[in-house]
Amino acid sequence: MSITNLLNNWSFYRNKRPYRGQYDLNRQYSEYKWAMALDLDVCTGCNACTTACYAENNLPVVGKKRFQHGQVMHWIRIERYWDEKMGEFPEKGASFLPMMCQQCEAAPCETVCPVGATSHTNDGLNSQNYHRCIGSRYCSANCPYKVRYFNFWNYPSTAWPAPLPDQLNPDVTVRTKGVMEKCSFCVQRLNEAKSRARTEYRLVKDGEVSPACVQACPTSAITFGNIVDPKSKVAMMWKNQQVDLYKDMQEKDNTVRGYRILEDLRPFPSVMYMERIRDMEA
Amino acid sequence: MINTFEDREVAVEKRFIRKEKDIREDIAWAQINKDVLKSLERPRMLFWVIFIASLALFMVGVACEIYQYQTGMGVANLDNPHVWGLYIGTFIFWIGMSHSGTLLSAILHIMHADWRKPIYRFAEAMTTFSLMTAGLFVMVHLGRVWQFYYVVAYPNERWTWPNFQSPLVWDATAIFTYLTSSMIFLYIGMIPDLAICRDNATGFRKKFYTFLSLGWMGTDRQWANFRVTYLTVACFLIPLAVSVHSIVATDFAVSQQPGWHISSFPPYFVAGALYSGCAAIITLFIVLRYVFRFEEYMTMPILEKTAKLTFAIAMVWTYLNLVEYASTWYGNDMYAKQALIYRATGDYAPYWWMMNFLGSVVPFSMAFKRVRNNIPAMLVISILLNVGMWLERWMIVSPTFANGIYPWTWDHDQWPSMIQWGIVAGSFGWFNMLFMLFCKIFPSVSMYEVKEMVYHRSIHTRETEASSINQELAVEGAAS
Amino acid sequence: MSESGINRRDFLKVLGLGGSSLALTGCGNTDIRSGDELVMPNVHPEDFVVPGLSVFYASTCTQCGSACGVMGRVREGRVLKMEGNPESKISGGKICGLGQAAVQVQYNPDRLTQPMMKVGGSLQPVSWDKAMALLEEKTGPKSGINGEEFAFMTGAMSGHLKVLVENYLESLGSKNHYVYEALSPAVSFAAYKQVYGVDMPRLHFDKAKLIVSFGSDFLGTGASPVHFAAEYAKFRKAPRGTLIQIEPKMTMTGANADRWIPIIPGTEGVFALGVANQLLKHEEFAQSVPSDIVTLVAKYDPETVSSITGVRSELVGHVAALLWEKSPSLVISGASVEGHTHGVQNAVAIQLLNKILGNVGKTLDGQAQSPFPQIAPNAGSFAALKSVNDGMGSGKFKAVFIYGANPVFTAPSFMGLRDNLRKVPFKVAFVNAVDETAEECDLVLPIYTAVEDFGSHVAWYQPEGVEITMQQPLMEKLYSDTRSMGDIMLELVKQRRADEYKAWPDFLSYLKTAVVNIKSAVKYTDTDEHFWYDTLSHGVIHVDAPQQQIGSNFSSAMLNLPATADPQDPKFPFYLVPSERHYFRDGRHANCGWLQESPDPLTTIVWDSWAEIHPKTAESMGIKEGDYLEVSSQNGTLKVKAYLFPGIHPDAISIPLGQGHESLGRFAKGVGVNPFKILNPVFEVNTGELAMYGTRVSVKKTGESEIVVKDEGPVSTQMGRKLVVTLPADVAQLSKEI
Amino acid sequence: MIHRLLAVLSLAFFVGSAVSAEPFVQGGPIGSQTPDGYNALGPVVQQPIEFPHYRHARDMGINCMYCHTGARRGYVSVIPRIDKCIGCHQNIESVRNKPRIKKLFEYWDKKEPIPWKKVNDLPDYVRFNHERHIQRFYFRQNRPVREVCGYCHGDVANMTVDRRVKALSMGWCISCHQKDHKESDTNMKTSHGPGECWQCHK
Repeated sequence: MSITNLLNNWSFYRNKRPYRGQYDLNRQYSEYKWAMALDLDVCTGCNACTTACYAENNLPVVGKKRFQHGQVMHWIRIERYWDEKMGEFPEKGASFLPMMCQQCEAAPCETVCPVGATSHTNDGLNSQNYHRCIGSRYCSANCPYKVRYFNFWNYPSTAWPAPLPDQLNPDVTVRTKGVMEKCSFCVQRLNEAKSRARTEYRLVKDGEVSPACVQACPTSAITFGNIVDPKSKVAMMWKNQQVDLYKDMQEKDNTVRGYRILEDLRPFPSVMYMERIRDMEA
Repeated sequence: MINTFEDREVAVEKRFIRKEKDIREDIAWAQINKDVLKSLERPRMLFWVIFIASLALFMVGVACEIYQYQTGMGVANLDNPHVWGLYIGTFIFWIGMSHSGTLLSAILHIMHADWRKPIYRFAEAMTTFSLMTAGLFVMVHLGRVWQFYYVVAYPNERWTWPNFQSPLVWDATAIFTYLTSSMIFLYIGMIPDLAICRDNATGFRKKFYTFLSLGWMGTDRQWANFRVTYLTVACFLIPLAVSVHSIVATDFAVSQQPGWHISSFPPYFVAGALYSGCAAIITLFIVLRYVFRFEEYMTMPILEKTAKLTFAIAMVWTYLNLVEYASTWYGNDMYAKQALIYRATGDYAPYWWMMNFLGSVVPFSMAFKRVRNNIPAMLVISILLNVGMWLERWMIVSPTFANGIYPWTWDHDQWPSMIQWGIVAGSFGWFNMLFMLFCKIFPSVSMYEVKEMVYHRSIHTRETEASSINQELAVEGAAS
Repeated sequence: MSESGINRRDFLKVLGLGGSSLALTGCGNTDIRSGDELVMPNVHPEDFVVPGLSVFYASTCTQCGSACGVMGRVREGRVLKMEGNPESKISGGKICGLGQAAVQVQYNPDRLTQPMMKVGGSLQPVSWDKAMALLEEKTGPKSGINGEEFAFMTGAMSGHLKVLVENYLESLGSKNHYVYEALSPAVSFAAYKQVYGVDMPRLHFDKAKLIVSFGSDFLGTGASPVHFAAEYAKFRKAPRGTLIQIEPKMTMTGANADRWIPIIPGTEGVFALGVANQLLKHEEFAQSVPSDIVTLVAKYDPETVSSITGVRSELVGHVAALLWEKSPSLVISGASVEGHTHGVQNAVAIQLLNKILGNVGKTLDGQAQSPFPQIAPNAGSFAALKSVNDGMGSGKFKAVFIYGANPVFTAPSFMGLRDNLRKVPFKVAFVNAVDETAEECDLVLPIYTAVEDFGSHVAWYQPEGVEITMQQPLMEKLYSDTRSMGDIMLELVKQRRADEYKAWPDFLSYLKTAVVNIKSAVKYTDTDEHFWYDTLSHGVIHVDAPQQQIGSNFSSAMLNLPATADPQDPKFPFYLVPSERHYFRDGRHANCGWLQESPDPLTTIVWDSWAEIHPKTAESMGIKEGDYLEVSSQNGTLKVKAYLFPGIHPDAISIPLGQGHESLGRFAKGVGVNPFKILNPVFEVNTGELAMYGTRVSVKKTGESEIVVKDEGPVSTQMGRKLVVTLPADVAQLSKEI
Repeated sequence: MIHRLLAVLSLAFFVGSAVSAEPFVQGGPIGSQTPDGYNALGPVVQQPIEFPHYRHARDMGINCMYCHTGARRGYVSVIPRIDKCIGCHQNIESVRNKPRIKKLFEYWDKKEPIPWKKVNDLPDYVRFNHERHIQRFYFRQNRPVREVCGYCHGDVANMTVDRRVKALSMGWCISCHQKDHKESDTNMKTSHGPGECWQCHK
């Protein structure tokens, strides 16, 4: 086999077969592949998703000092950017960007974890196993989006003065000091829904289950679903926006809004964003 | 005009004395034993000063670590995403430190550079102890150090395994292998000397050395086996030394972060390692020379040779350093370029420039013979070089976190807390303490090899001198 | 199950698997054990209560006035999370962060767990019997107190609790029900009343192609934010509407606008008239308004407007042109327009545009007319506070009850309310946690939180029809020594009307009777029982009532705006903009960790107050981010960090409300500053409301400086990354999207 | 793949430890022979009422899920509510005066929950889904209920007070999850249990 042949195979592999999980390079998703579509044009930046996440996933309230040191634990954060070429006033408003774990298909964090505490699940999620984590923090170092949050302090003993622990969600572990954590697409809800569906001899219906942020969002800016099912809303949106999970460069006309953040790094994220629109005549 | 045999002898002596020598050939072997063994008994006062100081420093580090263990990594004032700090930087520093020991003892051994003989022993010890220190930093860095054994591949009831794709697992393996084998190398090289200690020791020390010297009698068969073993382990050690730091480099090179994602990192790291190691050797050379009164053995010519070696490696490192900047610049990857500019202009700029100055400019002072032969100057320079190399490691780790790919998470205020500094300082205390203990307990100058050196030198040089004079005479004879 | 909800509480008992050791999963048991934990079965639960499965109960969110229908997720008898109730037209199954925080109000570590009585200047715990006895003694029939000497001060109220309160006052022969909201919509109500003859019209954001919003933060702090957000989403879908925001300080809505125009506070009305001036040039519109208005509007040519408002003159024509192009449009006004001496005129001037453009009836029409006036909402006003304050000051009142309001915190310092309150011989506060007001009271009674209590609510903004949202306990009461506000009120009423009310042992039975009476109005045919449980399980009662007819009468008399922007006072050069944070409002929920740590959308600052100042101004004054400023008005000074914020008028300083508590609990106490305190006694002329935005301040550097704690990094742009991409509206093809 | 390889290799290396990792070791500090022949790995738990499982499950032949109603529909297989017990026992006069039954009715009259002790107590961070196992083995493959429950709980039907007889450790779970099982008797398709962290780890 010639060199060109070899190179072709290699590029084919890199393009069509991004690294999926630790075990099987050629796995195709048979039942579920959870994904999101997030419309930045209707996101108002109201932080309802963030608070919902705090409530659902037992996120600790770290307090002012630790927030100042950047030790805040919000799994989904709303970023506010001003336009690059802004005059005296932000005449076109601000741009809000909800940023959570992108559940990358070729996740940079997975390959580097020394103990395999973070790995790819059969549903295309990027799982984080708190009880395996030893806190080397390599995953966070390698995450382009910086959406992994490390427990620098022993929050279970400090962050929930009684009776606040009664509010904690029994389906989600309360993380102790020294472990990494991140957005899980509310996997506890997904598992429950999958179990229910299996008992009824079916797959999870579209819209049957949604993460806390999606359920809360007042403007329904986030769409969540299973893109293996071509009729699910999210799959149709991805198709409509000409975004392909396994392409790193989306060649498409400029009228469609879909794109994924930092695609050029080839992590193949599972969250599609839709561009913010502004009426330039206004 | 030489015409008598006596004149010829005198002439030979004259020329012979004019040449400056790595070591005096006329030292009696008993004298060598005496001098070296003396170091095990009555070092200068400075020894105890250094030892106590190191112990205190180490205790500070221990206190800090205990506090961090109890409270959580937060006390180190790391943050998201600035999750790595001085710990990793200093870890690389110590790994690097460990390399030149192998260079001197193994590589130069194979290349038959015999001037290494008086100084390779403590260099090898330095290797071992700095590796131990580096190992400590891996522990200190972990968020849940009590679970560190998850990294080890051992069969367990849970059917779980470490992730063999992770450079950290490679690290753990490589470092452990390097540590064990360099310890073995150090020990094997010491056996004949331990025998000497045994013969001169009394009381419990005698038992101790008897046990360690494995019944060394100095028979021909023992010597023969000894040579073979020593050479084999040396050859085994060299690729290890190279691999270890290359693997540490992959920790960074395989990641996506700007300023890390560079294919020239492995050679760059290895060069840096040898660099800092040689500088450290010069420092310890001078210290030991004074503390243990080794002026006879650790002579100026050897110091000068080491300095030249250091200078050469410094140039290699400088070159690779510039290669890194150039490739980043011309590679024109936005993130990497921004990170590079940030290093040169951002919050860490002073340290970055100091790193470049100390690493690339200061070594040129060693181009001058006057400097190379000036002990205080060399002491200062060697320490400066190591400061520079430590800064280099820090400048690899921190600025990338502070100014990475994702602008929203760039640092607000991240400065290593006193805990971090304390543990880093403690590591130096720990290293010095171990090293000083070693020099007190074991002969830090290889006696048997110095004897070889003296013997060879004397025979060799006299023969060359004599032959040259004979030629002259032959010429004269032909003329007349 | 048995008939009354009391047993509901029984089977909601916290008999989960191992109680809170389960809640702290991962921190409790970490190995396989036997016989260490208890597992307690329920005694006699509902059939649908299965341990390990969560049950959702419909209820109402009382965090703000918009009365969203919500559902509480209950697991093993503990309410864990709030979700929107899809059956509620107001929430539409969605919920905001403020609503999420209801559970933190419930489990707040600083909740008041037992009655407290002022003994020697400090609050001491007492038994309920003692407390009720004291109430009886001071306000009971034998106390000889007459109606005039008694005042009941509440926050905005609706539903049957309001009825009970009023009945109680009536039994006392008192008319002094003072409904006080620090951030009340009274001024806009007045303006709408003048123009349309109704308090609040129905706004159809989704129908509009162009929304021109004068300082109305309808996405953040509007009448019904969750509902408006949903409508906004529709408005942004194809054909995509355009939003123009004109305001002194960028609100969350402004941040989402296609064009944001900074303007001098208080001159929005002038700008509106300027736009009207341009519009009336089109002969289609010329006939739309009476001639006297035409003449009045003629005065406002772009240059005049520009000189008054500080907005570039071409923008007037620009906005007018857009309004001319895009129809139907909707023009609305908000707090920063109404908080001035001429607030009503401002609002009316802005509504004039709707009239000219013919939006009335299209994007703006009447709400449904509630058939039940007695439970209709009372949105409250500042005037109420003023009169009760005067009453207390003059020593008229012998007893004051305070519920759902925190006047000591929200009243400006010039009123001296704290001292006046101290003059009242007997003060009672009904609270969840001891706040500034409660600390001044003689008797503090701990009541149920919203998730423990029954109730019924009617929002003052109704999307369609009239929605009565039912509130029911999501869990057994957390503290045995707390009581339902309704039960207390019923007990108080029985002091005088025992025989009339003897049919109802508790508020629940009273509420049930009352709600069942609605049955006919919604044409429900089944039995009362079924109706009651239907209502509870759905959480809402929809009454499709006839729409209010809205007229539209404008006269030049309504539009006498000040000829120029009010003159600059050299001592106080800056306009103070006390901005309302969408999760803090007047600060009553400041003691929730989640809200404190949820970054402000625009500055991303947490756990603090700050002063927003325009970079240009800051530069001229040599102010950097984090510098402590002294912001002083005639009535006080605040020491607050500066935050350089481009979205604010250079002559304005904005400090958010809601922080600066001296009490209320560990998360709120001593955090930030309270701008209410330095407000000047400037009042809206028509309504007597406090003109929140009418205060002028001076700004001084103190020299101290501290880092501003915010989520934002050192840079606030994308640094060339492709993170948020902006697409011009004419390029985008939303119609092709799904 | 590499993992498998290394697993085999190091197992070969550390046979001793591998054997000691085998969950079904005989003996052990606690535990005597239970009726079903297993070694009881858990201690004898003193329950408030000595509930005779053998009477109900074996003698009466009552289906386990008649009382443990949660097993088929949720994560938790519920400890029966007290009115469940009463529902039957108020009609069984014959045993009405047995001491255990008396105790039961005392609790019932006081409307107090019975403070049972948890016998099969997994770590709090583990989510074991009873529903999936019952649905698969009992409802789809129609295996006898005593067998299905017995996979993890042993032969409870022969015990009085329940007692932990299986390791219930992670390796023990995986030892089963890694095997390929037949989907059902009719089709030959096989599958094994989920092997990813988030299935069981919360």
